[in-house]
Amino acid sequence: MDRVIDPVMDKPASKLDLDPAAVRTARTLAQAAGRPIVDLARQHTTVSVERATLRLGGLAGADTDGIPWVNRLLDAVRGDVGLEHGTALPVWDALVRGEADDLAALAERASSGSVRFRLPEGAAAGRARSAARTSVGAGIRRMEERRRERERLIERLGDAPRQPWIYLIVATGDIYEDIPQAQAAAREGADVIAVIRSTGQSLLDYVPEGATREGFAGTYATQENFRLMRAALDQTSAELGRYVRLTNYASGLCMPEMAALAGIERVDMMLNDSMYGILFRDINPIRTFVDQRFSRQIHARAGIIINTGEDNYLTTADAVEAAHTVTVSQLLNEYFAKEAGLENWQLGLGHAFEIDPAVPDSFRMELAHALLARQLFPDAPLKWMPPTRHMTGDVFKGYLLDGFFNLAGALTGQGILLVGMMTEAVVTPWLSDRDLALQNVRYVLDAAGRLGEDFHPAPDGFIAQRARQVLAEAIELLEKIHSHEGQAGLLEAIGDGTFGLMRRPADRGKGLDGVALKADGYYNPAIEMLDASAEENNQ
Amino acid sequence: MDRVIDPVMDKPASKLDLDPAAVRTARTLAQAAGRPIVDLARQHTTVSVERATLRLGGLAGADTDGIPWVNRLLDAVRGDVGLEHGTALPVWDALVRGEADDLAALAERASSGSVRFRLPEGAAAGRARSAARTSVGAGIRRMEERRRERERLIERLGDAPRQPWIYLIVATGDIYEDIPQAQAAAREGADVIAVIRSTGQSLLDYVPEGATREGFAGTYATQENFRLMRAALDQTSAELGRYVRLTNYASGLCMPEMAALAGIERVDMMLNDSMYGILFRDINPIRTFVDQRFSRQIHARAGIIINTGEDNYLTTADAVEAAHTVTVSQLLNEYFAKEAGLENWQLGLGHAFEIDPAVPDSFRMELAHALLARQLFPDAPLKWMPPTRHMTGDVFKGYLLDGFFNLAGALTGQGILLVGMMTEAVVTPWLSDRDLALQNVRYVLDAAGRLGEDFHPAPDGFIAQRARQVLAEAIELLEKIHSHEGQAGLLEAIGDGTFGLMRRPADRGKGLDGVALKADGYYNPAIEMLDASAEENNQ
Amino acid sequence: MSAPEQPDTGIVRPYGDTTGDGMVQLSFTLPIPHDKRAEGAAAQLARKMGLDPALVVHAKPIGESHTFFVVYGQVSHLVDVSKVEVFERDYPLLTPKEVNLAIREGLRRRLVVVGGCIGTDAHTVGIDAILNIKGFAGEKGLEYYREVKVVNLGAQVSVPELVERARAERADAVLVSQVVTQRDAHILNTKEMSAAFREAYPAGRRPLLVIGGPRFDEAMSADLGVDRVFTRGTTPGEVASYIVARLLPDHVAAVATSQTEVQSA
Amino acid sequence: MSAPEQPDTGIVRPYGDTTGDGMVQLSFTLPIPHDKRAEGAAAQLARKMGLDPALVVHAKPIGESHTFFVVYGQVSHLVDVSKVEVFERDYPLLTPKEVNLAIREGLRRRLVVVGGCIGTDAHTVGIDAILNIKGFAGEKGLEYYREVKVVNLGAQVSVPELVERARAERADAVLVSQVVTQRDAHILNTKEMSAAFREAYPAGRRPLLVIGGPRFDEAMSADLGVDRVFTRGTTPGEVASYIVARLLPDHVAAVATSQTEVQSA
Ligand code: B12
Ligand code: B12
Ligand SMILES: Cc1ncc(COP(=O)(O)O)c(C=O)c1O
Ligand SMILES: Cc1ncc(COP(=O)(O)O)c(C=O)c1O
Repeated sequence: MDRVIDPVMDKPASKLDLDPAAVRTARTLAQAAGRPIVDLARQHTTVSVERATLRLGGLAGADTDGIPWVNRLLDAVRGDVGLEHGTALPVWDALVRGEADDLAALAERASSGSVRFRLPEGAAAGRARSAARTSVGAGIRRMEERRRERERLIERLGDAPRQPWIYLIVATGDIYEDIPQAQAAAREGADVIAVIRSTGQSLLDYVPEGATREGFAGTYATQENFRLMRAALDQTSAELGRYVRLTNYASGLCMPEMAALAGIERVDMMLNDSMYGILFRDINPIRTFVDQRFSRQIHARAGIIINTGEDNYLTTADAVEAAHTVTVSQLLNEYFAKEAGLENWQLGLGHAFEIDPAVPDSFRMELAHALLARQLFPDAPLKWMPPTRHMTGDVFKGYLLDGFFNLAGALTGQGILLVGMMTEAVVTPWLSDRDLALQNVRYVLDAAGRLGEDFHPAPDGFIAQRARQVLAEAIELLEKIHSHEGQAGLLEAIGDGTFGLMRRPADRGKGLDGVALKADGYYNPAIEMLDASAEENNQ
Repeated sequence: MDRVIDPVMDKPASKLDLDPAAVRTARTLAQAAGRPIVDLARQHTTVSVERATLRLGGLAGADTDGIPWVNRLLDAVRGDVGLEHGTALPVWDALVRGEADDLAALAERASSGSVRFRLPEGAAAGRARSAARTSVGAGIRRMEERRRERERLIERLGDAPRQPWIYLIVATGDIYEDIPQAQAAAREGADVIAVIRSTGQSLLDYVPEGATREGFAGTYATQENFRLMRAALDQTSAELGRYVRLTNYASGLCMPEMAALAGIERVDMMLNDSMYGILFRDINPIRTFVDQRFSRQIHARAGIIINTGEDNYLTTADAVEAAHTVTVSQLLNEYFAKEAGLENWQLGLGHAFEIDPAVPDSFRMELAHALLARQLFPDAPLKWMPPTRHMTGDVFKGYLLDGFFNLAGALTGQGILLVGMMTEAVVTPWLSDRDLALQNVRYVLDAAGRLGEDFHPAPDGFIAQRARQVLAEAIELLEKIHSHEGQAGLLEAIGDGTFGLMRRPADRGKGLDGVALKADGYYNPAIEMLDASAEENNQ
Repeated sequence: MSAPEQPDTGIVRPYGDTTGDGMVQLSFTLPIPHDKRAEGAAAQLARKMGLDPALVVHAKPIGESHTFFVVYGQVSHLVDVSKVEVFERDYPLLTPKEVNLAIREGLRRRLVVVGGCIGTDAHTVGIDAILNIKGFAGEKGLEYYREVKVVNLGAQVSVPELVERARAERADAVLVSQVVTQRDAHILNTKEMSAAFREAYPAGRRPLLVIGGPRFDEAMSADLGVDRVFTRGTTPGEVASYIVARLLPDHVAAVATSQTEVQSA
Repeated sequence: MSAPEQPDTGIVRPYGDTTGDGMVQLSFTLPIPHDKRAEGAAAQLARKMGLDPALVVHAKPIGESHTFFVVYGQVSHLVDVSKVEVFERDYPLLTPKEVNLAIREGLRRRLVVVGGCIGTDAHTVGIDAILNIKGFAGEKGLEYYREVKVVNLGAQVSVPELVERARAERADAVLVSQVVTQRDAHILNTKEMSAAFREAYPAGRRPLLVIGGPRFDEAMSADLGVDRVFTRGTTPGEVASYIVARLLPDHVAAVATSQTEVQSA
């Protein structure tokens, strides 16, 4: 299944010779830090995990006020029996009891208060369990079909012509403007289209419904928008004879539901970071880790590539001083991803070209950082993010900087290249910005893409030394995390501002009220099935 | 005197290992082709050589119609005794005879027809000869003083901070607009300022006088404009604490006089190619070669760095197909320069980044060509010219292309980097174009300037192979020239369109009427003194 | 560049490479396919913008329905520098020392500042640059001022939440940041915010309202319903100086007089 | 981009990322030092050009006396595509075969073309692209046409020289190139040239005068005093077709009718 990896990518790995022992240490420390978090995640559930389960069970749509039925139903269930046993038993018990013919009908009646939920016991519980297993299993099979469909399409139409994949953003806020812009971008050479989300969606505790036209600096992520854009790109893919991938976000309070909807609508990549929500959206840490594990299990099953968000650290912290925090986050993301059943080819670990261009040798330092990631994760399609915070209103300088970002991506064999826009500091990308940006990428890849042949960092030169230094600092930080008292040192570390100077205590943050410690007898058919496969994977 | 060479430059030479035998063959063939041309040059004189001699003798200024006194005087002399004996004997004989107190007075009287010139014989000739030697010698000493002055200033103020030197063009047509623009450019980081000449000046058989404000796409090269700009740059150099060099053109019909004026006004570099005038201005080949040898002897004495014009070939011919013609021209320019007494540090041999950016691997091919030149001429400060013919109205793409041109210059250790302008296809550079261009250069040199440390063309990789191929094709062409019948095969070759497909027969072209075969008894004190030193040099 | 007399008269024109040549560069996309007519349309727009002559030097199709253009040309417009009304700083720039002094004397308690990003905006770097000790452009942020109490609510604060905290903390000044401007989000959010404060406080009793962000126009404070707008490149010192100047004019005047000495000290 | 109805009505606006948003990018230099006033002056110019709002997103001093600006904003101008008058090709495009045929039948001798760069202009690549066999954009140049005699005078030909050669060669058409446009050199030189031909030839007897270069406006032929202006991207075939169409209209009409077949052949 390593389809997406091609020689271009591995070669550069050999360019730095890092001390294998150091690399092993780093991974072991990341595992030690992550393990207790995984246990925590297994011990809890969240409203979004349960709603995602209901969606897999087949419940979609929203009421007249646009409140999704999954929210309505969940609230009713929670009101009657609480969250800690999960929704599967009470909900399918109600169906078995004939409270309604299907989930939709049940949700409707429930929200009008005309259904009472209970925790079934004994035989009733058995019936509810198997009913739930049947319908949720159908949802999971649906995702698997979509995954096979993707594989068939790639077989038939062909994949992106080369690495790095060219990744472009659309962000008009209006799905009907996004679509033709996305198609134009694909025709101009984009391999991946990402639809940026509207600001604020990440803090909504429900997934909006339907086709939307009024996002702010992004377009709402909805099942219908996923469907419309994927259909449009399928059409364009056929026209171009290569499969164009679609990206969205499994992030924020609805992370698990986003993952499920993406699986069902054959979205191909999802931004999905283990700590972004905590640090950048002040979402409760436990809520995030629970949602994150479930969403990653979905991604694993749906054959979706995740993109992690390390680039974000460098937008608030200095890219030189904080370089090692990127490495630490990559190692943690890798651990959590593997544990959830994701394979190497699905790990779009993030990093970015964010060093102040005024810093002497800034370009060579970028190469050092990019090569470090490349060598630490030789089989992962790294996600290479363009300069943003040092972009200014000087669009000419910005266009040049993006060209050198592209060159660094080519020289260091990055897997996914997020195309930078010269108007980064000014507006969300214009049609022409995207076209100019693609022309920039094409020039650099065609003219200098194979320059790697002649790029050999001197063994003890500037680049090699810088890479070693960053790895050493990363190990130091991991040890610091490890040395935190408390069974989950990482939580403590997050709590006292180890990352990006932001203190995020485990008992605070948004969405905490949506978290529940699982009671015995908690049942969730999705987790049951996904854990099973994850275990296999980790054998 | 290798002041201008620093490690940065030599390093890259080691990057290609060319076959030393091939390199030797190439040089030998160039010498074989050039030698007969030198003989030819020694056998002839031209109106411009003689006028330059009069200028060195101290004659300056122009009559009321703006015709320089040197032209007036020369025409009178030529009318009376012809050109073939040179002007020195008849002119200083007339002075010795008391026809006038000084050259200026003599010129004035001569042009009003009130002096008759003769060829002095015996003792009279001796007196004339020594009188001429005295005053022309003074002119040559003046150039030597200016040279020492330059050296002192560089000592005191400091030289350009690094290689490559940053070379910028001003071209408003108005010296009074040029000056502040040049000063602004220097403040922004330019190490060298070139004042582009007005179109058409190269075909004027006289040097305009005074400060000028109405050039087309360039500013007239006049002694006064030289002086004004050099004075302004001296002021700015003092203010900046580094010596900013000035460039102009020793080219066209007045090549020798331009050289002399440059020496006298301490211009630091001159564009001076052995064949440009022939090929691109249809100037008679013999006229060109005679003028060229004299002007180079002047440059040698005045410590002026020459810039050759190989870049021009690539504006009319394809940069890939014609790559070897650049190498051939560089080898010929080197031979003629050395013969005229120029040292390696004075050879700004030209080449350019003119490959169609749409050609796959175009950037790597540029590196191959640039490294070839670098290795063939390890001690010469190569002049690296930016993309021009593939620049379009897409100024964004142009700005990017210029960035990669800058990178190639840094990676291959070029000595003089002519800064490219994003508006190349649109207008002569605007103030802001120049500022943006310098920002581009600064970013590339600061961020990636030392990337050479990690740049090692694979021994049999794309770059090495391409370089060998170009050298082989160059040798082939040199053999073809050599195989031309006739004592001066190069003349024949030029005649039948071997270069840039332009046929330039030796008996045609502009300025032929200004050429004369030297008679015995020809005397020119300047040539006498310059040949002497040249000989020394070539011992 | 030869010392043009124009700046004296206050009338200038764009400068390409000669004084008064009026040259400018322009680029845009038109929603029409690329052909001769499209290039004519581009020239038409350029002329309407005052370019004459207008040279369409680049035209590139984007898909079948759009075309991108680069145009160079000469504008006839004159710029009257004397007519530019700049938004001058109308308060003295004080050092942290001076600000603290003014507060100690004028208020006899710490000055309370509540800040955050409202609406869905999560760009906190800007407000943090003003509030956090770390500061901006070499100047320490307001947290560094001994006499200032800073309550930084961070990102995506709802307006009701902001008003409530402002009251609870008895805020003297409320500092709000808006960076996302798409569809005028920053304008709408700011107006909503100021309206809410008018609602919640008796006239003349509400805290000083200060809004900031890279895309605001300093002259807009009136129609935004705030006391002051800060934009690109603002430094913490400017903000602190402004706040005390507005809240404690007399005491600022006092310290300000002794400013020169203080600063040279 | 969602299939805007505007193109139908012929009215469009610049497109940033939403139909009708009117967004454009602009850059220029003003001959004034960089300060707040200068930024205001930049905004003033942008507004005069029709940008509202106008965002000055970048300002960079160039020396002490000039400042470079980048401005983004929304123009109110509407582009009326229906009002664009494009300079349409008013002659059939012929193949070299057809051109030769027309000449053979119409002229019964070879058609003589004299060409070159006049004035101080030495940019021959353009005229060579039209005249030399090598040609341009895949089309062979006029030298390739059996029935055309080409006299290419090359660079920096003086006007008198050109006129004289034209007469000596009994030129049917004179092709002149002008690439350098600084200070309107191309305009001045061309007018001088056409005047000289009016001088030298009895009315109506002068050869066809064709001027070309990247910066000409095709609509200018009248005031340049020439018969035709060719510009960016001209191909030899267009030029040959034009010349025979003008000199031998009937015979061209003849071959042109059978064109479709010929071409598809
Ligand atoms: C860093 C950054 C981020 C970070 C933010 C991290 C954080 N915690 O702040 C991350 C990665 C999280 C991010 C995310 C997004 N971003 Co963002 N981001 C930027 C970026 C690169 C830099 C902004 C910045 O930090 N500037 C530095 C600070 C110091 O400058 P400043 O904000 O102007 O502040 C100064 C002054 O304005 C003033 N000031 C500002 N506020 C205040 C307040 C007061 C009271 C005062 C007195 C002064 C003041 O003082 C400050 C110091 O001088 C810009 C692009 C760019 N280069 O500008 C895009 C940008 C702002 N982001 C943008 C967008 C669209 C987003 C997203 C919405 C994209 C998406 N859909 O996912 C998301 C979502 C965020 C959200 N919900 O709001 C757009 C906004 C477009 C627009 N004009 O509407 C930009 C312009 C990029 C682009 N071209 O698309 N972003
Ligand atoms: C190649 C070139 C040169 C070469 C010319 C070699 C030669 N033998 O032609 C060399 C290096 C010698 C040169 C020198 C100079 N150049 Co020059 N050069 C260029 C360059 C890079 C390309 C021009 C070109 O060949 N275009 C390709 C041809 C095919 O396109 P074209 O000319 O437009 O022709 C097409 C159409 O216009 C049309 N056409 C053109 N002529 C005609 C005629 C007829 C009858 C018809 C029907 C059609 C037709 O058909 C052609 C095919 O489609 C341009 C920059 C650029 N990228 O455009 C600068 C440029 C033209 N040069 C410029 C300048 C200033 C000079 C110099 C004066 C600089 C100096 N002071 O030293 C010198 C002097 C030359 C002189 N005395 O005129 C400026 C002109 C600025 C302006 N707008 O006024 C430019 C724009 C560069 C710049 N930005 O400064 N140059
Ligand atoms: C991993 C990740 N998730 C989510 C987002 C988007 O943030 P939000 O959806 O919270 O606005 C980003 C921002 O780029 C990101 O990197
Ligand atoms: C060597 C050389 N001489 C002269 C020139 C200028 O040409 P001219 O002065 O003939 O216009 C150039 C053009 O760049 C050149 O490269």
